[in-house]
Amino acid sequence: MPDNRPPPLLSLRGMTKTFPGAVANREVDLDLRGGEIHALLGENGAGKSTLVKMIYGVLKADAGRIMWRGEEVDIRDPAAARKLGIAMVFQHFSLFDSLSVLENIALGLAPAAWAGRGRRNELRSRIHAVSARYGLPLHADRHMHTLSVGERQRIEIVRCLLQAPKLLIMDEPTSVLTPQETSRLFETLKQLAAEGLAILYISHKLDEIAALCRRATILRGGRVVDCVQVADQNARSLAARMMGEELPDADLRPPAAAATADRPARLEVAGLSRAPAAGVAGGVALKDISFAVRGGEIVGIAGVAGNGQDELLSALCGESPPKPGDTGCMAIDGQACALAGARRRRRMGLAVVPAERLGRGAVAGMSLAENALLTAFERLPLMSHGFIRARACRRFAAAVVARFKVKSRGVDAPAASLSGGNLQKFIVGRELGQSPGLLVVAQPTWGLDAGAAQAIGVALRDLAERGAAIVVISQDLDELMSLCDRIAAICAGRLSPLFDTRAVSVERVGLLMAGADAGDNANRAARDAG
Amino acid sequence: DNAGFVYVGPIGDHGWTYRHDVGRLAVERELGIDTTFVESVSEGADAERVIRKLAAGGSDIIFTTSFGFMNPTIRVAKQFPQVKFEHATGYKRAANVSTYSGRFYEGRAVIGTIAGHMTRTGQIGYVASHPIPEVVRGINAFTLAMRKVNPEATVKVVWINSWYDPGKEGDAAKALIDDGADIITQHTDSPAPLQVAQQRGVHAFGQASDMIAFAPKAQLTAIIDNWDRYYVERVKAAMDGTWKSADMWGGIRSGMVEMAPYGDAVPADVRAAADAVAAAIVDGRLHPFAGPVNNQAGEQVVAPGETLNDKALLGMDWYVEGVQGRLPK
Amino acid sequence: MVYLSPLLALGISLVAGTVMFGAMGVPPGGALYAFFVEPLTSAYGWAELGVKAAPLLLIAVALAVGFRAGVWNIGAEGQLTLGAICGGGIALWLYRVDAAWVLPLMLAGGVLGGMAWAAIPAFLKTRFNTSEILTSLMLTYVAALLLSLLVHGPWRDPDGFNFPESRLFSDAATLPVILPGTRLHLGLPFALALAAAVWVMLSRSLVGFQIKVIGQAPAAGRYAGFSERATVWFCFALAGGAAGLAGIVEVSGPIGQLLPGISPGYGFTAIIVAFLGRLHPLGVALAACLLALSYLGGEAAQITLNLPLAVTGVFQGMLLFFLLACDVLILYRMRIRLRNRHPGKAAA
Amino acid sequence: MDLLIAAMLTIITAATPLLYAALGELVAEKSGVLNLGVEGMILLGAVCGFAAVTFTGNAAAGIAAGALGGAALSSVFALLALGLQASQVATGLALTIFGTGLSALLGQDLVGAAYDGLPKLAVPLLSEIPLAGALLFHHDILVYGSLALPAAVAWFLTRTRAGLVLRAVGDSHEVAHAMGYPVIRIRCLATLFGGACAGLAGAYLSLAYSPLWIENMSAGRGWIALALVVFATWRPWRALAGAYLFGGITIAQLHAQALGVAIPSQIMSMLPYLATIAVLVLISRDKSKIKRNAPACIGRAFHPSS
Ligand SMILES: Nc1ncnc2c1ncn2[C@@H]1O[C@H](COP(=O)(O)OP(=O)(O)OP(=O)(O)O)[C@@H](O)[C@H]1O
Ligand SMILES: Nc1ncnc2c1ncn2[C@@H]1O[C@H](COP(=O)(O)OP(=O)(O)OP(=O)(O)O)[C@@H](O)[C@H]1O
Ligand SMILES: [Mg+2]
Ligand SMILES: [Mg+2]
Repeated sequence: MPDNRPPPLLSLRGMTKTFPGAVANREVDLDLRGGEIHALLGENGAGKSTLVKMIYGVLKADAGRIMWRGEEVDIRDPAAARKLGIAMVFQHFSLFDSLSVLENIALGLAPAAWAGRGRRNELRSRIHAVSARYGLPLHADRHMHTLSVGERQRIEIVRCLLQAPKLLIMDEPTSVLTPQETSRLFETLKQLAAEGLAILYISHKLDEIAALCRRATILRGGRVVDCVQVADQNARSLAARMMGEELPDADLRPPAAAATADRPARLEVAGLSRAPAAGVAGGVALKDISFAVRGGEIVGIAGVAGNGQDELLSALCGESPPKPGDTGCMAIDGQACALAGARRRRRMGLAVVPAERLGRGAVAGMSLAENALLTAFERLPLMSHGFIRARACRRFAAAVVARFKVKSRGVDAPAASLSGGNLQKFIVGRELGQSPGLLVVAQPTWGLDAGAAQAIGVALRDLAERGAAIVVISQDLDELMSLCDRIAAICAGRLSPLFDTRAVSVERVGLLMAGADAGDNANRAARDAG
Repeated sequence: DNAGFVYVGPIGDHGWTYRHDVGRLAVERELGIDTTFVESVSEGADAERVIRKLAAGGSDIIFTTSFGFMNPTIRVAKQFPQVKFEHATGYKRAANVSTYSGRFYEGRAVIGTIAGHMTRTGQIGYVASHPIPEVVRGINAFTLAMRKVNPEATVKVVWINSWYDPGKEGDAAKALIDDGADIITQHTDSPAPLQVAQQRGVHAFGQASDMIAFAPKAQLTAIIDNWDRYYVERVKAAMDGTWKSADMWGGIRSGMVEMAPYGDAVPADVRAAADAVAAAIVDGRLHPFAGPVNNQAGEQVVAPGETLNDKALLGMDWYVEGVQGRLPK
Repeated sequence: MVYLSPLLALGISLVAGTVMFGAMGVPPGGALYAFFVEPLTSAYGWAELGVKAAPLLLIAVALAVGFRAGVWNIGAEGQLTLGAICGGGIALWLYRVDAAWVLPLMLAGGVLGGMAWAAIPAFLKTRFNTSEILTSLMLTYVAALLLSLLVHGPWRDPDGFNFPESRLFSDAATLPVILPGTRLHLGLPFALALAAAVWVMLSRSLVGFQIKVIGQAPAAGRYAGFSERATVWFCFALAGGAAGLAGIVEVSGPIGQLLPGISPGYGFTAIIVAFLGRLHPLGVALAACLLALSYLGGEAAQITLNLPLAVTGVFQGMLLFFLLACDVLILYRMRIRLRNRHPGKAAA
Repeated sequence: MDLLIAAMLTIITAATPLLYAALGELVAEKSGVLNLGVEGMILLGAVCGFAAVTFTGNAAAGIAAGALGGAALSSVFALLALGLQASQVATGLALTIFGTGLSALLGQDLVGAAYDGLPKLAVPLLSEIPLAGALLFHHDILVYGSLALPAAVAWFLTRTRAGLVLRAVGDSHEVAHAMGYPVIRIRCLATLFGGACAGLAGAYLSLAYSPLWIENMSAGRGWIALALVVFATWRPWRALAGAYLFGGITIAQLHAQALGVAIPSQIMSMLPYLATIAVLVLISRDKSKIKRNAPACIGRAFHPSS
């Protein structure tokens, strides 16, 4: 049947990209029409980011052709892509920390946007207009380093929208947004699509794909394995196509939560208050936080990014000693630890997985063996007389790699050479490998594909079942609801009471995250529980 | 035959080292022998190696031209008894080590006389390098001669703690002029103070070499270090086998200290007065440190009819009356 | 490959040197011989290489530790000066004491003096967040003036006609020569021992690991519970101590007294040595020898060929440029070859 | 009063070379380049400027030659440290060694040559104003330039697109690269600008400050300029303040000596360094301000991978 519709907005034919040691894309074909929201799916490392980076001119294809409205184009650099009308939200923030919001946005636009005071003011008002129109509140003159992750993501999106693009590429844009923000964004995207914009959407959250997209292209090992109508699929079948095998069943929540109710608390926090970190504008003060976690249970802390999660995490793991004016008690297994540093707490049984993988959870340029040593030396016999037992480190790292199926070139590979998902598995594995009595995890499955996310969830539950207490801090409410026994929300540095996840609705927690009155909710929670 | 020279600065400093190199070239020219030099040798551990290398490398006579080379010179001289050593401005000698220096204070007495005659404000600015006896001696000789003709005049000293920093030397000269000095003299190496004097329309004296090119109007005269004759003589003596360890402290008479031609600004009577002082020094009628000499506190240090001996001159660490400011001890 | 880089750089320098000297009318063969061979044609020459390299190595290897931790101490020259002042002060104070403990006491004084001077930028950095780049550099000038003040004033040789130098240290306060007939002193063994110790520390010990982590990823260091503050203090103390030791070794060894200028910029040259050696103790040792050789070669070229110092400076600069360039070219090629050796592994 | 004005005039000349070199380095550092070869570039600028004036007699040629000399030397840095990604610290230090030697070599025949100094350009009318006229409107062109330069640099960095891109490159070269900005090219240009400014500092030394050439005449001013960039926390007007503070105390202590203050001259000479430290301690309390201005990528090599 001859196709007499106009040519697609974007066609890719035979796109191939090889990295030293890896084929990221092989002969990828893809068609995209105006007004279409198209999903690009695949496991971690399947080649999604590589593909879109080639479209945006950041990477150069080894082979293949890009057609724009039916004509072959050569996209040499992002400027060329922008000129065609392509905008992109990168998977990793592409923002400059020392610049203001306005400057960051201007850098993504044509040079004229920064020419002269008049143009700058015009840009400022356009930013406010767009952010108001699409419900993405932004203040143009704030400095980047004062902003939360969610706000940063908004900047990326607003920057794209300001270009009035024909094609919008979004590489995992929602991984740091709240449910409310996500649904607001989806409305925006649908509205834009209705106005004729084509959207290429990458996400690991398959329910999002179902809510947003009609068609999905699935990559595996750099090849297109399928192009499906999303309506015909469910999350499990999509995951199966991505992985080439069925996702194993795993129910992460034990049937009876009451089993742990009489165990002693392994972590107690009472009246914890912290002034915002000095010198970090935009830091949040923690206000009178109290909660306790018993052995064997997983407690979730939900919250919109920038509401004190970072501060809570560092208060819990003891990274920064309390300053004058900070109050509150903390105890691990009944031992007071408010004044203890990170290393003492680790000896007391604490393990921590921070949200940032490279640069905090792991050192980019160091090998996996060295990264294994980073936190494990306190609890595992990796040292003798102040000297490192290199063999023991390698053995431990190898054990982590094997147990969590971390894809790497071996324990001597630098952490930077692992994909984010695999690095996360390694970090979680390293912390679990120390058999902690208490584990604090932030954003455990951020940006991970379904398979990896499930593997980590299973491991956490496993640890809890062996009697450890676990605190999960995350923005992904669905994840928390499926993983945790009890849950609380953090908002503006205050923590709500803990609720049993079986007895509280997603909507209620969502409201708490958004700052609905905690006292009122406490009453309702009591009712729910009763 | 070969003569070696060890310099503390670059030959392009247009000052101390430059003048020694002029002396070296005179040796080459007049005796037709090879010479070797190493410039910018630091006064620390490097000096001994360089001197030793010259000695081991066949130099028959080695001139080490900075005070800081004294102990290394002595040490190397012990190891190379057949090689002759000449150390400038030091005081340690040996059978094969001579010392030599210039009585530059004689020149200072001459320019002090000129300054005493020519100052209108009665204030002379003195740009000084490091507070060592050599420099203090110059300040004192200058002041004594100046006050002989102009008892009211005073000398202000600014130390810049460097031999060699044109910018700072010039700044010091500016500060002195701004504070009322109408004649600048210097004991640092670059012509910068003269240039400043020229710009500001005041007068100044050159140092180490004739700096008239840099300040044709401002330079009244200059004290020139002239090592040519001494170097030629000593190298020749070493070649002849007549060399003997000695202590040479040459002044105007020996030609080691030379005065540049007077600038146009110096009136005839002043020239005559200056010439008279120089002549008196040459034939021994006048010693710049002949009594009576008072120190800053007004106490008489040298009685009338006496003169300071060389040992006292060598270690001078006090100011005479008429120098403003206090010499840090 | 790693060892080839300096050789390649040397080769290129020889070619470039031939061209340069040829253009200046100097016989290139003789010039290059003077630069690279002549200084090492005698045992004395080798010993002098050790004398010149020892302070460079001592300082550079300690600085390398700090640079790895992201501590920008560029004031080693001042710390050296303070080491000389403190150790030398002890020597002058105990001038009449002829005991075996004088020298160790001086060395300890030198180390502590350097540490104390380094403690100032460390304190300002940890307490007031003041950039150590500026403070350590400025303190270098202050140290030089302090030494000048002392040797022009209270510490002058009483029999020295008020010249600005201290008396010669007594025999008990003089560092022993380890190779008779030369000036090679204990400084070289000290430097080699420090290099070995730093090597072990960096590669095997928790402290070294801590330093590397904090240098590469400060947030990871905080997460692991490593103290940045302590690391700053440690790096400054180590570098200050090493520089102070270099200072006292210089004045109690080859110099034998306090002078207004005791170091021809060892503290600054050591920075380039540290980076030329890629902040690795072995590399630093080689770089220290190479730089020391280039200084000796410069002197030899002046002596044997009457080349002005300027020419040797230009040639030395060129040599450094080629070393840096070749380093990079070879590292780059290694990277590519390593990648190609594991095709498909990362994709697995 | 006259004394004060006179002292201020001296301070202006003392601060001018520091200001040029510091502002040039500031721009380079803002783009993420740490070039420690300032001293070498100043010397080359000084000798080139002086040579040009000696051979052509033309002041403008001297100034241009100074800037070109500094820029030429900085291009060696750009080639090695940016093109070949050699260690910036080591390359910069090697540049100083090389530049010192090269300037001495080129200047061998210039030692002893004299020059009257750059002509003073009095601004008509304004220079007649009592006090302020003499203080502000009777200088040579390079002094006016040094006062305009902080304004120009501040304007360039904050108000122009190119300045914005330059700051972005210094903040994160990876992100700038991903957004399509030519990191290496921008850094090369910033390096050349830094070299040209250092060259101008040198030209000021050899043409105006003390119009002559002698070896090593910069006497360590390049290092002070580097420290001033840190002192200024990468802000142009603060660099001006720093240069004038440093120059001011240097001159003030000379005046204090001339007035007979009985403090050892070595202690007096320490004052500029100690004062700079003290002021920096006072202003560096606020971490976030420094963090906002410091180029995060400074000194780091950039490997473009694609
Ligand atoms: N800069 C690079 N150098 C070498 N190999 C790379 C590079 N970038 C990507 N790769 C390779 O390309 C493969 C595809 O990477 P890509 O980032 O496109 O995956 P992805 O599908 O975006 O994964 P994710 O879902 O985790 O974001 C990776 O597995 C990796 O092996
Ligand atoms: N320096 C390097 N050397 C070798 N391979 C590298 C290097 N840097 C990146 N890679 C490759 O790039 C991939 C990382 O790509 P990227 O950071 O985009 O992760 P990702 O595919 O997005 O993964 P995730 O979604 O899990 O974060 C790794 O799989 C690795 O093989
Ligand atoms: Mg990706
Ligand atoms: Mg990813």
